[in-house]
Amino acid sequence: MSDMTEIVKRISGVNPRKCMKCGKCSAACPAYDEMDYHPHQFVDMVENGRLEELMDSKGIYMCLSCFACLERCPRSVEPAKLIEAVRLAVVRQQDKNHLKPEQIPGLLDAELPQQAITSAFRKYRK
Amino acid sequence: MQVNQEFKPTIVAFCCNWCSYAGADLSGTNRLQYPANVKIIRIPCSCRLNPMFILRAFQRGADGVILCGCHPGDCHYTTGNYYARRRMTLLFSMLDFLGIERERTRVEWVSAAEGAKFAATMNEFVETVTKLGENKRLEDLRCKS
Amino acid sequence: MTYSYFPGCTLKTKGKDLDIWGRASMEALGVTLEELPQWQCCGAVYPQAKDEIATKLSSVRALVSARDQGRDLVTLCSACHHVIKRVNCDMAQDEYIRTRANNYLQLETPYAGETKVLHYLEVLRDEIGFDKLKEQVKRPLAGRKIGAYYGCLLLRPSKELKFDDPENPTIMEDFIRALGAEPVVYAMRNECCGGYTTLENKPYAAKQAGKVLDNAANCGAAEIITACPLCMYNLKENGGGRLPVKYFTELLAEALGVKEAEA
Amino acid sequence: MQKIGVFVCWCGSNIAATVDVQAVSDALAKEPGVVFSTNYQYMCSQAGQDMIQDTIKEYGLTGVVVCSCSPRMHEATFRKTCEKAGLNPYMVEIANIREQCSWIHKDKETGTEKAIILGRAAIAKVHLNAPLTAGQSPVTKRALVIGGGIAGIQTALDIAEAGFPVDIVETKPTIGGKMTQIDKTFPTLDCAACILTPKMVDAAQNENINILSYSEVESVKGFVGNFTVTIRRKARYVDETKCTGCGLCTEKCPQKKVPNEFNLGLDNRRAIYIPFAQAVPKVATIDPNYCTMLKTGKCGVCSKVCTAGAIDYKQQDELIEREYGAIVAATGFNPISMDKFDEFAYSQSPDVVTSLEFERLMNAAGPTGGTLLRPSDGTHPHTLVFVQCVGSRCDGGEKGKPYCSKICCMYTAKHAMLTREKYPDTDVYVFYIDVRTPGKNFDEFYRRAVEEYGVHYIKGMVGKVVPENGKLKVQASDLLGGQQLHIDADMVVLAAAIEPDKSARPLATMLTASMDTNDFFTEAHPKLRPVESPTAGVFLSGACQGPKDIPDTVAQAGAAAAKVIGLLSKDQLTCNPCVANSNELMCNGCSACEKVCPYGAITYIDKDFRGPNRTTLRRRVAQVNPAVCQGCGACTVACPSGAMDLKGFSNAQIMAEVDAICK
Repeated sequence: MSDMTEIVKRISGVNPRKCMKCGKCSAACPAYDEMDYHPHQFVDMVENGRLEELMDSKGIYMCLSCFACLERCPRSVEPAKLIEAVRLAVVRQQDKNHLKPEQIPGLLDAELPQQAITSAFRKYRK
Repeated sequence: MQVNQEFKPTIVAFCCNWCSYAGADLSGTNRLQYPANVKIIRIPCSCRLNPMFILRAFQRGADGVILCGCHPGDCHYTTGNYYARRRMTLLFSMLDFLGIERERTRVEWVSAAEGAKFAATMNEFVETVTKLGENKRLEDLRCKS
Repeated sequence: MTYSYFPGCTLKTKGKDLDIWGRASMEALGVTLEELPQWQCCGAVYPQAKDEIATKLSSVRALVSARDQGRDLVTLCSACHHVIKRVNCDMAQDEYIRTRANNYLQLETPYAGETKVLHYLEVLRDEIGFDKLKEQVKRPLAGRKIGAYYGCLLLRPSKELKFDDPENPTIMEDFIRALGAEPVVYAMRNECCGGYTTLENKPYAAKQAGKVLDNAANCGAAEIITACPLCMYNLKENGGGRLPVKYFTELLAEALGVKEAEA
Repeated sequence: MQKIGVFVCWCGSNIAATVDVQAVSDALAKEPGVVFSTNYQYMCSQAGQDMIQDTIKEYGLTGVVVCSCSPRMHEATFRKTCEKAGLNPYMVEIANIREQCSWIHKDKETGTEKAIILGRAAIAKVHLNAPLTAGQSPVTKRALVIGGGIAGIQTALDIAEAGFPVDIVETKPTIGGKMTQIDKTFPTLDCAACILTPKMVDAAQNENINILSYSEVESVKGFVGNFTVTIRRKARYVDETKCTGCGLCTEKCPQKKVPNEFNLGLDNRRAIYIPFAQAVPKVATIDPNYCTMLKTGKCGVCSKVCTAGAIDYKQQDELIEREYGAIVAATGFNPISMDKFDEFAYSQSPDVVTSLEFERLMNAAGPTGGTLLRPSDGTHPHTLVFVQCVGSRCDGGEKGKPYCSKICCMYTAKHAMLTREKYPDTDVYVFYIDVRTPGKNFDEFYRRAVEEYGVHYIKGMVGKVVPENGKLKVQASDLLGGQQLHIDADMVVLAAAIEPDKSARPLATMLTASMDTNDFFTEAHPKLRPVESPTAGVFLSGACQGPKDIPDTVAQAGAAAAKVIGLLSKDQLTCNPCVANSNELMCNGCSACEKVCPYGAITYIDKDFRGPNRTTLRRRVAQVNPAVCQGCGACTVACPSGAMDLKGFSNAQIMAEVDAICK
């Protein structure tokens, strides 16, 4: 698992040791209540090699990519990049796509912009 | 005849008065051993080190030269070690040009509290230079007949 | 003045209003937006992973195409702007990504972030100027209280987007003022509306949109403008109709008298 | 040729155990120039010193080499010994054969061999030594204190008590600084004004103290003991000598809408004003940016009501020049701007305030008369949220400061406690990253806030403040509780980081005093010389050196004063004679040395030299001021023509040592 931790650190470019545990990321996060693990926990758990738990969490699909955590972090830790890296670590595995094309028709409505589908495909599958 | 004559390099260490010279004293006070090849010259600040002194040492047969100063930011004269660092960078490139191995010249920051670091640095440096073997002596051809 | 223009996928379909009024207004202001030939969708979300190259290539193609035309590249959709601007930063600053992308694309002249990427609003502010814009306004929107909704993508990360102060932006307020209306500042204007989760978690997207609209309404806004088709969808469809939401370009077209002429 | 005596010390067995001292003294006796060489058990003992002195006289020695312990131990001792025997003290060199030889080598042969080489190097150096005389420079017995806050006042009072005249230069119309704006002080909760204003009065009444308020330092020339400082006395349009401070003008002035900086803009003052009731000097000042008379020439109300005839609309700035022996920087701090932190909605709601603003809102002399009321609607707040570390401990980008501001934890505990004490119906939340309370009675104080006053301390940060419907919706993390909190607060108080006053940077340039990357003054040594600047004669007092609370500031202010008194009590300063000097015949006037000198000791003059055929050539040459030069030698290496050299560590001397070692 520690290999995976290294991969996540590398592809995110995040150094979790820069974190001073202030919790401002989780204070700024608009999706906090939707996530089982919260931005500050991602930083802490990656630092401590607890990647398996993160990869099993549903929080990785609830991150809005709004970058509030990244913008407001006083130490430039950039938790958003870490969350995305953990999500990629999951969906890059075989058969681990979170969104399947056959689900799409059921999710459409008349006004839904293309952007929503494109971005969901980008974020949730490889 | 030369069986017992293992190579003992001549090493000149320039130490600033405020940090590194005191660090060297401390390593003595703590009885930390390092080879006798190292001879220390006291200078007020690492920025007093004229690169010429290093060239002179190599000209006179030194096998290695090391400069020790206060850690960056701790210079007694505020900025001296920054000057030293820049000048040494230039000198390194000149020594490269002259064909003197990079490992024979070194800059280290040793504080007055780092007796152990001083001894360790010297041990390591002597080892490195010993491996490199005798230095070719820089010569002033004008002085040759 | 002519700029290269990247409309993006949504502006050709569900977000047509953003595009139509945007172009018409610029035309009225004497600026031509020339659509890039054969542009591809930017992907709608910036791939943050350092090892993702393929997903950035369509943006690089757009950037190269603008460079080859010798023009600055103007974007209108927040998401496209975010993606293209950040990919451009990567191409300029990240050697790994630059080398890989160039190796893949095999361009005649390698690309290293030369194109200047401008958002439509930046053109109004920095190239035309809000003072000049004010002079061009034919039908000032006097008496209207409008809340600007920035969302996330235009502002953050501010180190790369350099669009405005990420916590206290003023560009859209200045824009509203230039059109003769009264901007309403409200704190949720730079908070996420939750639009990205509309497929996964509609109730949450609706809750978040509600928070934004409530805050705007409670601060006195009677309508909202946005630059993002996804925000538009979410605020409108999931926001419970609390406030009317418009694209900022539509507002611009109204003030310039373009909209009426077309209608 | 020098006549050199060599004295090898055994140091009991410390040296003699691993160095054959007899062999060393025998070997060194053969060195050129050595006329006497011996060894002795303890060279530093009285008998050893007597031996050196006798030998100097008997042999007419011109140089002495002592092979002994480190020069850091006994160089000064042996210099004094030789001086008593009539030899110039700088003709002594020490070969360090203890710390750098006998103590680090076990093998006697190796140690002896090395000791001989070190001795040779010292002999080679002493051959090139020249007698040096320490210069003397006179000391002007007056000190300048820049900044009139509690730091400056305390330093000035202590210097004045010792009998030396002091000038305080303060840029504001009154002395007192930040402490005048503070309500209560931690951890004792005594009133700041009650303990500060008597000191301000003491300063005003002390005949050795001269307060130059509403004044700024314009330029500084000179060096330790001999500074010449130009001070700009800004026009206050009121004759200080005539104004009685009655305050009538400040009541009658028709221009009422001037933001009152003393209350941080929370209320207004007039265009002519006295900052607060206990101001020192208590004289009025006209704000030229708002005065109708000064701007349009029409009004003159203050002049009409002033019975003392003190108003002078024609007053001009005045430049005065004074001599000082020592300068103390006491420029203090300011809270940083909250512009870049609008996630806390500081610009969007008047109910989001900084901690210093909160002090004013709690202060009996503040805009609300000491009743805590919301600035927006004047109602009593029930829920207050305090946010710590706003702009402190950031990673050094444009936003925020990398350091801990040190005082915020304690003043926030104080604010929280005072709020709960005065208004038991309030809910008070403090969001903290760490609570840092090192200090006497500090942690006890913080615990009291939690345990006795029921302040809710929550580990976490506030991420967003949304003003809506008269409330401040605070979104924050509660890390220990594992939840995101949403609090509807009435007021939010931001513990803004503190930064050095903006005037410090230009002042440091004038003083050639060094600063760190955060614009705090650097001390001469971070541990052992904390109140001195590396620039001789410049001292540091208070928060201009680093974040400090009041007790630390006062302690440092007193320490700076002690250093100043030590300097001013000397009639003459003895300079370090190992200074740079320039050979004018070789100097090409390039300024390279001037640029690297950290002390501004090198200046350039135009000097006439005799040229060929009775001509005169005027050339630009470097001159070193030996009183300012600290002898680092940076210039000697920068000099491209080799004109610059360092006495006591000359190029020739160091080369001779190199040669001796490499032989």
